[in-house]
Amino acid sequence: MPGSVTFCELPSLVEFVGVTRSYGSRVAVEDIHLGLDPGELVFLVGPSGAGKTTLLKLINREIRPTCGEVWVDGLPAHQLSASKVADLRRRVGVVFQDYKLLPRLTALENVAFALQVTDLRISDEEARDRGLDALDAVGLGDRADAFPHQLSGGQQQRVAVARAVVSQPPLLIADEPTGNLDVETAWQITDLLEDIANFGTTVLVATHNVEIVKRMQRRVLTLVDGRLVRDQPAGRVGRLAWAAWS
Amino acid sequence: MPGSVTFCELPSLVEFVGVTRSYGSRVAVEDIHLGLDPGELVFLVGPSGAGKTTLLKLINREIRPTCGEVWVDGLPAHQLSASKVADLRRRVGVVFQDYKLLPRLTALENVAFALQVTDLRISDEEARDRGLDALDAVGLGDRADAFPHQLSGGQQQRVAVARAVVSQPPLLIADEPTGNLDVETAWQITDLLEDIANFGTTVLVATHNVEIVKRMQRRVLTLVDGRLVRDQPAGRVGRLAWAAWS
Amino acid sequence: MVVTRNAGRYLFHGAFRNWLRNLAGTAPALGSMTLLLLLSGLVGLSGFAMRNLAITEAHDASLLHVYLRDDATDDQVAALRARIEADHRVAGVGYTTKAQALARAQRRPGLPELVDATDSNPFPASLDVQVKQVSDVGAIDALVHDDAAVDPGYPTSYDQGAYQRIQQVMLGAAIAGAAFLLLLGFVALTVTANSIRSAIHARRDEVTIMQLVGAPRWMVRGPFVIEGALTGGFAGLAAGIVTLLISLALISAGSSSFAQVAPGVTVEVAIVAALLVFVVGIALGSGSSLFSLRKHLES
Amino acid sequence: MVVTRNAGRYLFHGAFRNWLRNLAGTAPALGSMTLLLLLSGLVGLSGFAMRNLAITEAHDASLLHVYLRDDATDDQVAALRARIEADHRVAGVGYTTKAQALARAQRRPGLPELVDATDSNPFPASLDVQVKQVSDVGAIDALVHDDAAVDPGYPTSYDQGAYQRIQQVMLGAAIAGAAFLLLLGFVALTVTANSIRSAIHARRDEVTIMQLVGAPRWMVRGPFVIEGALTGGFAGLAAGIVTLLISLALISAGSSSFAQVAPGVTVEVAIVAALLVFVVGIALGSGSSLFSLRKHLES
Ligand SMILES: Nc1ncnc2c1ncn2[C@@H]1O[C@H](COP(=O)(O)OP(=O)(O)OP(=O)(O)O)[C@@H](O)[C@H]1O
Ligand SMILES: Nc1ncnc2c1ncn2[C@@H]1O[C@H](COP(=O)(O)OP(=O)(O)OP(=O)(O)O)[C@@H](O)[C@H]1O
Ligand SMILES: [Mg+2]
Ligand SMILES: [Mg+2]
Repeated sequence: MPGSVTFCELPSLVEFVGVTRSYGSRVAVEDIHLGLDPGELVFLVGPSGAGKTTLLKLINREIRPTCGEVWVDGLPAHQLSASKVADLRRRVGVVFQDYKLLPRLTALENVAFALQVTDLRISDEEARDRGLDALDAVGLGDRADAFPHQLSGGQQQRVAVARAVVSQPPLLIADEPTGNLDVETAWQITDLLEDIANFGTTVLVATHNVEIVKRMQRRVLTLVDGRLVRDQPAGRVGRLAWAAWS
Repeated sequence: MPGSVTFCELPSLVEFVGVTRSYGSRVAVEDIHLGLDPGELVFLVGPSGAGKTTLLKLINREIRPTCGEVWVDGLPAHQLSASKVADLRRRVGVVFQDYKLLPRLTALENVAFALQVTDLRISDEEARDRGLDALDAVGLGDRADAFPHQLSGGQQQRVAVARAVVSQPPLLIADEPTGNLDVETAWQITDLLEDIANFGTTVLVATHNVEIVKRMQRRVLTLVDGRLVRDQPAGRVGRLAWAAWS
Repeated sequence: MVVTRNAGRYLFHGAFRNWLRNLAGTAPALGSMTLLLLLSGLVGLSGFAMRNLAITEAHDASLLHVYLRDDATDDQVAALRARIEADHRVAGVGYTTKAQALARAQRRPGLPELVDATDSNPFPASLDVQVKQVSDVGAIDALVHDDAAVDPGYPTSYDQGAYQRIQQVMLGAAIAGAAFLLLLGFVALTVTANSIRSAIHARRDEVTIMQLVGAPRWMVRGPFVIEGALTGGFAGLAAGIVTLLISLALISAGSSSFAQVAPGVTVEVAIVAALLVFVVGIALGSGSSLFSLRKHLES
Repeated sequence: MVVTRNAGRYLFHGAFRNWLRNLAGTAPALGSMTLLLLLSGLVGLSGFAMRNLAITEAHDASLLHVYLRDDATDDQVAALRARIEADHRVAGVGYTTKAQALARAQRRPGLPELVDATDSNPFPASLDVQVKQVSDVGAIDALVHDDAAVDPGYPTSYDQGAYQRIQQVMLGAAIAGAAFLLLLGFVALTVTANSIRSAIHARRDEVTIMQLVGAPRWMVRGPFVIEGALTGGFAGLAAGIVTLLISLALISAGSSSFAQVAPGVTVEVAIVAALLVFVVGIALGSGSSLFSLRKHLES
């Protein structure tokens, strides 16, 4: 019966169950248990090399866990067959730490490509319009026709953000989306991510920007040496766990 | 006669004279006048796309100015013949915004390569030792044998820093060297840059990290829309010019 | 509908745009493919001509003269002829009279005087049997050997040793030629495929990024396969046109002497060869793109 | 001293290490080069054999029979022979007596009876002149034509039309063969160079980074050139060994028949060919690396 599902029963959009991932003998993340709810904006912090990118890659099935289970929007990312991986990734918008823009496509084409990947019924005009909107939202409306190598570092990063948000996916993961941005632009991007979360998208942001994490007062996951050492709920202001720990 | 050169007569290590650089019809930096003295630690700030990277690229002769003159350590970077460019670059250590590590060399090999480029008399053992020292200084002594794709974003960035400092060049330019680093590690890198400046190297750091710029109280150049809108001398604390401007 | 149209537009428009943008990286592959397809085309035509030459040679070699007794009656000869013509291994039978044989012989030095010296004509009449296959000449010889109409002293022109040598040489030449053509074809295919593969390999980062963004398989492979087909098609087109031009130039330049060296290579054959080269180019380009993409995609 | 040693170590050690690490990207170039160098080797050997065959053919074709009058005196014959032997265009002169000529003629059908029928031997004795060059046969014919010892009816075996045809065919075959070999060689060189170039093109980012770090030209180019030489050298080595093995196998398999098809291809020649293939591989690999680097470096 509709209506029997109440708000608090919403299933987790992302669920980690005892996840460990090693590269050779090097353990990058270890025994992670984690659940992210729809519409949540969550920050992931921790020192360089703590395993943040590894954790995000597990969600996107860029890598598989060495052991444990990763569930994303009901799909088992840990045992997904190669042909189903694209299905999973179409539900996840990703801002990669190294942007990963297609070098032979312009900024707009990069964004439109990601849009048409999720839905082929979108016409070229609509893709163009929505792509331009997304670029406008990150302050790059006037650089739509530039190729990645013609953009500054921060501009490339913003194209990557635009590409991740344009299709309004149920889940958005962003790896250091403001690393190359000045304070002003960083806030602009953070506002954008918040807006998206308010529309129901789950947003997970790995970041080093303490300022932003502190002021936003959202849920903060702290990773140190591959272990989730603290999961601080939204609305609580506190010293960042790993800074206390180190 | 030695001794006749007094401290205040030291020539500028870097000198910009009315430098403008455009990409097509887009002006990236405009009419820059600037001098950097030996041993100075200078920050270069400004919003994304302001022209910081362009300014640094002019010093390294990655690009030539559209008009104006760029003098680096006595060499005319604006009119250097192709065969002399390597001479210039060997005097300049660079941390690139996108790292530019050689993908087929390990972290240590990347650093040792830069060292042997500057001086071929350095033996393999010495290069190895000094390379390991540099990696230690950025906290990566244990990852010396990893290839770039096996390192996290922040680790790659630190390898880039190690490569730039290892040969103790007279001039060091760093483009956003802490963009992918947590606060702790960012400070560690900043300390390293300060140490190097104290040993007489001129250090120019383009950064978005307001925290660091504020606390260090060094000279700050502010670039907005390609124009040098403020040159704040060391020791003065102030609102960042471009933040005031925007 | 919209989906198919969009998909088609995405594939073809996108692939063509990327192909143009990547021309600098594709140039070596394009050049290599053009040259090797051109080579294949020319070699294929040469092979065809050689085959025709070999057939002509075999035709000449499989002409068997059956020498007739001077006193054979017309009936005997007719019966023999009928018997030979009935054999399915025989293509046709001609007849040379004693007078014609004499006339032919007189063209050799020394013989005219000799012929003048005697009144009789020592040369026998003969049935000239065109056997279909060189290898059957021996069997036909055995067939007619003891016929009443045949000269018992020199029954036929068949010389076992000589025929075996001819057969051997022709077999050897055929094997060597075929082996060489196969080798060349293999090299051309492999090298062409390799060119495309290294062009794809250079762009495997792009493949990875497209996969990471969630593009389904066909959206990742499609454009690369079409780009490969474009490269192959252009190379094939260039090679085909040059093949055609060279053949036409040769055909028209030395119509008569060329026909001897390369029999059977007509304008139609040249056009077919050019088309083949073009099609092979497209198939090779798209096929090897797909092949090397599968390797990257699987991993 | 230290500098030179360091430089050498940097170049060779570094290049070898990088070459190994980049093997996956080099594989298509390596495969293409190996195949094409192998092809060049085999084609070169075939060309050599064909040249030898052509020389043999020309040798056969340039044998001129000078028919002697039956009543020529020994002195006249000796004088003629001396005159011919004195000519620098002549390689050697043999003598066939009337009896030998008859014996040869008797192998043709119909002739034995004819010879039996007359008492006299109608066949003339002849001087068999080996002319060095086919093209000079006509001149020698003119030289002896009116000699007192020569049969005025059939002075020589020279037949202007036939000789011109032979010369034409041989010239045509030589030109076609040379053109084909040249084309093949050109294709092999170009495609091989292209393979290396696309391997370098795929790594131009590395070249740029090395330049940005301040590496002087030789430090940038050196390792790539040596890597190219390694690729070319390995391809050449593999191709050379296979060339050698194939030639040796053929030589030992059919010693006699092979010598007829491919005269002059001995073990020594095969070794030289293999070495050449190896050296060409190295030169091509390093040369085309250098060439394509220059393009990237200049810009
Ligand atoms: N492909 C790989 N092979 C080996 N080790 C790897 C590989 N990728 C990552 N690592 C290691 O795993 C650890 C975690 O890496 P990860 O990229 O997740 O860190 P991170 O938290 O994202 O760091 P940063 O903030 O610097 O980006 C690091 O020590 C890194 O060196
Ligand atoms: N190759 C190029 N072609 C065209 N425009 C370019 C090119 N490189 C840079 N630009 C433009 O020049 C301007 C300045 O770029 P620059 O990279 O110097 O900015 P930046 O201050 O380093 O920014 P960020 O902080 O984002 O790295 C930007 O608007 C950029 O889009
Ligand atoms: Mg990371
Ligand atoms: Mg920049």
